[in-house]
Amino acid sequence: MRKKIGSALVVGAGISGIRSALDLAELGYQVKLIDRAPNLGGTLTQLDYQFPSDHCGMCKMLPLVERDSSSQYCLRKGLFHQNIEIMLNTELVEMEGEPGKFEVTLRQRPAVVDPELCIGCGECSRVCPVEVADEFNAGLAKRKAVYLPVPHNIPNNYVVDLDSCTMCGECEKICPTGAIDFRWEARSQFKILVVDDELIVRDSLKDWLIEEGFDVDTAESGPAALEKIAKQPYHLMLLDIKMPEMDGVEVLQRAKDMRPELPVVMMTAYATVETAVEAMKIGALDYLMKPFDPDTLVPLVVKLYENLERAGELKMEVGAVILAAGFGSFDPAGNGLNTYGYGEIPNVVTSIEFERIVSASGPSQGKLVRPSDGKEIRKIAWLQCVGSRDMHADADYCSSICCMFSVKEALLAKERSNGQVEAAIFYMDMRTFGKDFQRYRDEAEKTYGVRFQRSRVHSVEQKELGGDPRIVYTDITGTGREEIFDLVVLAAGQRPPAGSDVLAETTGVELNQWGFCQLKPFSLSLTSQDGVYVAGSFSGLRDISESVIQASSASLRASGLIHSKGGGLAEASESKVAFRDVSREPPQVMVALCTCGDTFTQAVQIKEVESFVSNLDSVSHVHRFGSICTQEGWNQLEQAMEASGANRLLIGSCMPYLYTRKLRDLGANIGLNPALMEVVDIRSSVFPGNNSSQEQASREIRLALSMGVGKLKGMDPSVSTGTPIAQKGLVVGGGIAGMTSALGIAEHGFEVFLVEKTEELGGNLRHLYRTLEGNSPQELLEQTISKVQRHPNIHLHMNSRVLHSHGRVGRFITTIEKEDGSGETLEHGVTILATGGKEATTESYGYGQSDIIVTQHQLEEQLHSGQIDPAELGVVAMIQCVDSREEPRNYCSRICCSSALKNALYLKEQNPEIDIYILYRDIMAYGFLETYYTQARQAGVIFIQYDVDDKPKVNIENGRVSAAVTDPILGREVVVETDLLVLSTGIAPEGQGKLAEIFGVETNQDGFFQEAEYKWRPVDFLREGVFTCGMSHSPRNITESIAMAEATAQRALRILASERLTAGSTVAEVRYSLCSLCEKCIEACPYGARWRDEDEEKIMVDELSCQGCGSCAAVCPNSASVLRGYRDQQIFSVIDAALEEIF
Amino acid sequence: MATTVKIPIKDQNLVSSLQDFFKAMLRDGGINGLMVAQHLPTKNSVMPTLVTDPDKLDTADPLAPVFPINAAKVVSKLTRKPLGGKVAVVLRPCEIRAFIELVKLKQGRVDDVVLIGMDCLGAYSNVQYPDFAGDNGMEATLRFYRNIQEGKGTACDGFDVSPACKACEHPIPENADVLIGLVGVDLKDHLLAKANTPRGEELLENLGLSSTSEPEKRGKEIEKLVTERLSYRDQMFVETSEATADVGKLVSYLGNCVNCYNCRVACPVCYCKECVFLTDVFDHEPSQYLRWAKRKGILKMPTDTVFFHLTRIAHMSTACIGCGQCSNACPNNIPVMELFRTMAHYTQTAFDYVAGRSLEDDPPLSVFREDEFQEVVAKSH
Amino acid sequence: MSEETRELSEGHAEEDLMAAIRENIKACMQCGTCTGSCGSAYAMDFTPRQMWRMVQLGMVDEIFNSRTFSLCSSCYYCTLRCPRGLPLTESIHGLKQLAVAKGVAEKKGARFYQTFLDTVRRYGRVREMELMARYFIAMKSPVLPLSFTPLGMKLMMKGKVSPEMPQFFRPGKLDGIFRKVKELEARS
Amino acid sequence: MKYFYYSGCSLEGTALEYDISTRAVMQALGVELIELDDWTCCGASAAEAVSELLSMVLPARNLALAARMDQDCDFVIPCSACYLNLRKVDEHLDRDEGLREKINAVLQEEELSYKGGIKSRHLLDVLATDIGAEMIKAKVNRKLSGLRIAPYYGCQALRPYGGYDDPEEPRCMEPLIEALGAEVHPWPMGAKCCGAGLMTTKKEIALELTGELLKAAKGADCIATVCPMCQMNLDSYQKKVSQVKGEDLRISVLYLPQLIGMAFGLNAEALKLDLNMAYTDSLRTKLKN
Repeated sequence: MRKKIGSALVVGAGISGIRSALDLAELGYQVKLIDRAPNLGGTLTQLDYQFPSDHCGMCKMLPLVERDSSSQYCLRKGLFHQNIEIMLNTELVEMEGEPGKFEVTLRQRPAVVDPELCIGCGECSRVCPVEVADEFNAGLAKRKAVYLPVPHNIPNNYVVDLDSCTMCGECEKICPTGAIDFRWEARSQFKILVVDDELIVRDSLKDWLIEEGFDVDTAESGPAALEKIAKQPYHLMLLDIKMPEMDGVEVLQRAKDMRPELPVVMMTAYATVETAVEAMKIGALDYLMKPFDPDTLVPLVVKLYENLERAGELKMEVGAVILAAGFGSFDPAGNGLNTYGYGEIPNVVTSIEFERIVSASGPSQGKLVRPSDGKEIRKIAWLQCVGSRDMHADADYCSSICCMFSVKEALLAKERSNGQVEAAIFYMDMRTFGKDFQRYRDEAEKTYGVRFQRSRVHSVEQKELGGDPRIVYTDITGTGREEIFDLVVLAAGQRPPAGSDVLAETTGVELNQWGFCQLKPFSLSLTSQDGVYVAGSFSGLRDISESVIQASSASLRASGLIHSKGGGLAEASESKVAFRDVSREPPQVMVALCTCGDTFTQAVQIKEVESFVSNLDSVSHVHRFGSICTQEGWNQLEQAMEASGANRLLIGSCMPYLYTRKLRDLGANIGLNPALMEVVDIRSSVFPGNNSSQEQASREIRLALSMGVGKLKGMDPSVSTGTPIAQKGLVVGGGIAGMTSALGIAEHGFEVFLVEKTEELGGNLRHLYRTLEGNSPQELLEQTISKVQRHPNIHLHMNSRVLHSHGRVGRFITTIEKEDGSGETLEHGVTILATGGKEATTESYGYGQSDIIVTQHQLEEQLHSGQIDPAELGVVAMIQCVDSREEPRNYCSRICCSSALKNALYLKEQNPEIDIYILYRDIMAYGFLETYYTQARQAGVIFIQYDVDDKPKVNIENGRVSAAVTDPILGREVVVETDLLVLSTGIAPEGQGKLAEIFGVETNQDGFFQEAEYKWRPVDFLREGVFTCGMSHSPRNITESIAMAEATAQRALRILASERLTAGSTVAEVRYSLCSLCEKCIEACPYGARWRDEDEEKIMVDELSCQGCGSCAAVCPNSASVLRGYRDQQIFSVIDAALEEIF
Repeated sequence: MATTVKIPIKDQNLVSSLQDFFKAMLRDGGINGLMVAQHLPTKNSVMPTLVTDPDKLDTADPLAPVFPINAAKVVSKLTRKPLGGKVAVVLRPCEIRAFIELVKLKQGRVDDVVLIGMDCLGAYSNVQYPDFAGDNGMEATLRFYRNIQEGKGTACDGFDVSPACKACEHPIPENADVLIGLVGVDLKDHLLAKANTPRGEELLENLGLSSTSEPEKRGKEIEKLVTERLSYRDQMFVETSEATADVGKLVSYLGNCVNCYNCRVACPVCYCKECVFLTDVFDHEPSQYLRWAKRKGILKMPTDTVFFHLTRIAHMSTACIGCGQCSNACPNNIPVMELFRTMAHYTQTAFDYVAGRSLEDDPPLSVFREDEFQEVVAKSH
Repeated sequence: MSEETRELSEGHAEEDLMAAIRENIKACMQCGTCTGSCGSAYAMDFTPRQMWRMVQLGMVDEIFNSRTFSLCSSCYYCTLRCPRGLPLTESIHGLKQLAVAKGVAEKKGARFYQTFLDTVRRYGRVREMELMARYFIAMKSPVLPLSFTPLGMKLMMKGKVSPEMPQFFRPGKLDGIFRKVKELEARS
Repeated sequence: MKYFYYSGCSLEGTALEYDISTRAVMQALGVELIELDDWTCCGASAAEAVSELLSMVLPARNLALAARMDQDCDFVIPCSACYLNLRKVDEHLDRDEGLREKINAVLQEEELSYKGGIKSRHLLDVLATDIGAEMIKAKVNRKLSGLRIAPYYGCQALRPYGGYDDPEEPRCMEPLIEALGAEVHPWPMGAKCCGAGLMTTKKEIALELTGELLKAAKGADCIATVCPMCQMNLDSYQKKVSQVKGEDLRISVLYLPQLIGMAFGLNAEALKLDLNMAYTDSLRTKLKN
């Protein structure tokens, strides 16, 4: 594997941050992944179920090749990758330098609990006297000040929330491993100067603070204080404002002149609060309000101390920065217009809170009961657009995800209650603009009976005080209705993440008018600041699929920058660590027991355990170590292992997950495959509160150890050498997506074949002249084509089509045919299919019967060519969703509403006198497109909603065209005599089927390419090494296609970047002598990693595609298919060991 | 509509009339061979034979109430790869169903065979049949059917068909290409031959047989037969479940097992090239036996007997077609069939699957449905 | 009713006012929040949402044939709640102005407003009793006063209204202002 | 503390007791009210139904009068409609330069001018925000113990120009009521409409709306109001509403300053309690005890 230099910083460890970090890490960059929160995962930690599968599936983001470099368990529980360093509780506070070479300063909040020592026993939390609302459960439950941020994390250590901690020290006292350390002794090094003219204040403050262990000095006046400051440095000054002689503000100014770094806190009475605020503007850190009360003052000072002294600052150099800061959520009670009674009326909750209610890890363990009174929930209303599409909430935008989020929640509720719950969604437009969203929604309505009520609900009331929430709304006919619900769920919209303004200032990125990160035209990842990229919802709320795409787009851009600055992938290969071949040696296990100081030896009969273990089959050595979690202990272990000559290592300690990285290093140091090392937990049995007897504990420990030995003993010691990779890419399709993919790969120094069937590059983009945002597609096209044509790494094959392809990831052999019939064979390691889509044609609404009935595309063309002159138009009507969003083409084409808005706004701009009517079903103005919908209405465009069961009727008579539609609001027919009728026919697939056959990939029922997994692997095919982007995958706009293309390039580079790819140590293999060729394993393999070789008459396994899930081994009746590392004999040994102790 | 023709019965001899039919088929049916059970020169044995010469069908007797092996296994051998010709195979319903399972498991192909199924009224066990048949097997077959026609059922001369047959609810080979009907047919006059598929029609069309339709009473008689068998079967399920209700009972149920693996060899759907129990997986370290013995102070030998049966149930119960060959093969009279059928009933019901019904049904374990077995794969973390 | 007040309302260019109202509510997205918030909607022949739609579609006659806008009590709920932040109550006032100007306003409401303003013009302030008396005269309805009699009696008994009409200022107190307003509005 | 005081027409007539009690309470609290001798009607809801400009000019004239006095203080306005009209002027002036010119062109007739900048505040806002429950509590010498008061805010004190309280779920009167030693009647109707001017023009609707309010007030001893229009609709039509609704909906309705005054120990005369249309005997009795 090539060793790359270069590193990147990823800010925010939610889905997007993790995806970006993994992308870069997989390419070999060192990644620093930071998050302000004490846990990984962002919002997703709170969500158990993702639509459309209603499962999680986050683990599918984990590396599929080179798997051993990363953790392979649930991503919601934790993440490990050898190239990623995760820093939690950490913020980016400073950034200097230039793209490719930034110096960043990271500040980590003090960790009172040492994660290396915390064993997660929970004693601390038990004794903690503080109770506050639990963020994880969206405030529906309580937690302590020392708590587990996410209950399912691995390793899961406790953290202290200093903001609510009272520093009583109870937890520190009870902690069995000494993991909690408030470091009282360090306080004596912390010098505080108290400045006040009143003796009583000086004295009492001094007393209180000395009692807390601080070093306190006092001064009775400003000049006295300044004198002291001049003599020696202080760590903190508490400064009174109102003093005779020289007032506090002046003292502050002078002190700051002398010692600019000195933190100063003003002390003020009520009357001078304004002065205190002023003082903060000239450098005071904070202010304290008199009169003081030790119970409030002391924790304040302690908190200051913790933040000042204990917060670690780290400066480091990174080539690029990715901002994946996530999003905030609209607080329905927060803007003074609490029309929904959130926080006032019981049983009005937000979507996230509902998510916690149905979560098995939530406050009601997933039972559908109300958090307020435990009553069973039978009738739920979801209110859409809370804080979205609402000028009062300063949100002329759509939050994009809430519609599907609510549908998903409604289905979850239905499922949880066996269909008993009545679910109603109140909405304005149901924005089902993503792939397969429309069918999901339809299924929710038709199969599961979710009620979709088109009505914006303005407020929630109570039947009586404290009673069930009542909703008063107007249905489409104008009839006022009133309904009582058990629970009202507010689909609270997106807001920029907290602290985004500071982050923007620090990094120099511009924000848009609503405070989200401003993107550059035609990009979903470029910010106004070179070298700083954005991923995920920080630039506007996105669903998982799009966040994942965008994150990969950002990592491609970041990688491209680092690469162009000479970091990158071009560095010389670093030879892979060669592991000792122990396959011919009998298993010899060294068992290392960590006694955790003395605590362990006291709790169990260690001698007895030791002798038991040494009598186990294959155990050659047993050693005791004081604490292997320390560097010293670890060194001892390493030496002992080396000296022993053993070829297996079993460590008995606490927290097995902590050792993944250490074992890798150990393996490299002593030349032993880390797959032959195992860590078992022998510590939980003797946790305090476990209450097990010494005998019982010893037995559990014996059991754990003998199971570990059993597993190691049968471990296959052979070492995989890896598969050579053809380091070239093939991109099929020369539209904007294909060209972007090709450039992404080429710019990283790899060759790409770009195959285009026509004689021109550009695809659909050739016919687009404007975007809704006012950018020029033609300019983009020209620039891109020129880059593609000039790039030495891109080999263009125009007028060519793919005939045939075989091979697999790492090495495909593809034959293409030119127009003249000549052929050529290309060898490549990855394949990207970017063949695009086309505007659908139609026979509806009189299309083809009149020249003045055109498609949106034709309208744009004819406006461009001058064939249509806006000045001559009096009335224009547009019909949306032509043949779309109903079977058989039951999907939303996503771009037609924006096209209609774009063309309507253009027409209005050219000729404001035109009357424009847009007949629509739901306006899909998702995200910031909403503002153009507003603009269109402001420009006077009239929007009339129609129902799919009552479509507009087009009448053509004597060359005159009119459209009749029922206006649902007035309940009567409106007839529009129009000079031009524009049909939004949407996007249809174009030839995906044939290519799918050639490359062995799938298409969906609509004929678009079928990705491996909509949310987590949106650009991958199930078939490893083949990717898809652009409209051949699903309808999307230019920018979205480009982002997706960048993501495919990123995914492709991960494979191309290595000369050889190594499979994970846990992969399946076939024992041919036993195999009956029943092919059950082929059917069972979820990764398409198996096939039958007809010539050899064998079942083959693609080691790179195999993810070691073991489905094949499970389905094979006679163990002809086995999983390395989990052979039957091993498992039998483990079971035997377990049974031996139990029976 | 399916072609239905009469196979005339001459001289009230079912067996020889059928032989004539097969001879005609081999001559004019466009096939290269015919596989059918024949009485062998060796006394009293009835075995499948692959015949290419019509003159070698004089002892063919697929109606003989015995099937020493489930012939699906041999059909699988014939069809694993292209055969180089087309062969008609005459099978019992359970053999056809086993073969369909094997095809799904890629152990055979239907391309080169025409399946001829016969209504099956059951068979005697391998041990009993020689005593029943005596010296003249073909005569014994006629005796067996006379007995049935006289309304005396399958019990004849103190013998009766095996429990597996009594519990078999699939006496009619609905999924054969050509079905030879006995139930509800006037056997004094003719047998029924019905083509269910184009392939079957092709076979029948040149034989010059007069067409007919299924007699009305056939449906009713089939229903009656199936009802009887279902009631026997369900009673068997109850008894077997009771007899194996806990680990202790199961251990004693299988107590006589000697690890001979005959049941596995006889099982038509046990298709592994080599059973896992014969591989290194069960090649325990000698010291392991001692450790096991130590655990309770005593270890029954040979080990892995119950484990063997449980494993076979785990692997094969979704494919079990209930032919009863396992019990037939057991030297120690363990009611293996009863146990397998009972378990198979539960597993197949759970997956809404009927083994051997159709090639269209995907085997349960090859299909993953996210919404099944929520009680097992409950979505909790 | 004085001619001056009447002229004042006719001074508008009606089309301008209608255009202004249409401009005001252009950004409406027909969500229905206004209707749902309106305490009087149940009594209206067209709901507020329908009326805004009619404004968009230019259905002027139907708007002024309806009694919808005359039922507005100016509670401002719709203005408060409209997610587009449209000045709906103000627009209703606009429609009322138009109705008065067109002379199509329901007699009762329009007369009341004009009588009221006439009082203001003359005296600067309003004395409810005088207002009522003038209003009843303006309505030329002999029956209407009866429906207010109980209240009037009650008020009178409480001494809150006196039959006499104290003069705060000289009559014609705000003549100048009213004239100027009229002048300016005619110009625009 | 001092404020310009704009009483408005109603407080000279039907709501005289509101005016008198407001003045009494303010005096007791040591708040100075500066009178404008030449004030004129704000246009009420009539001006805006007739002329947009007139509806601006009429209130602006009063602001101009205050501006002329050159005092650095806000307006305090007890009448919600007047409050809305006066405040509207500043809200529009800020946004519309043309309007500012027009208004001033008209005001020029009386040699007045107004550039904006004087804050128009509702009496409730001043009581709740500037004075506050603490200060009121300090003056209470006759606690209204055992009294259950339903706080009624009405529309225009809150909407469209609020800022000092939630326009949907107002709460600011509650601490004041509690400061008086009384108890708050919890009801969801505090911000609902009483029908306002519809009582004159569309009586049946106004009666319906008032009826809903009075029904929800059951259980309270008294409704506290801060608007003469609300007061009149709530107190003067109780008999009629009871007939329409078919139940006895009679209840005391008092102005908030009257209630404050009672707790301050001011006598009935000082608070003009005799002018109230709905001051029930049961409440009288309760207060005596």
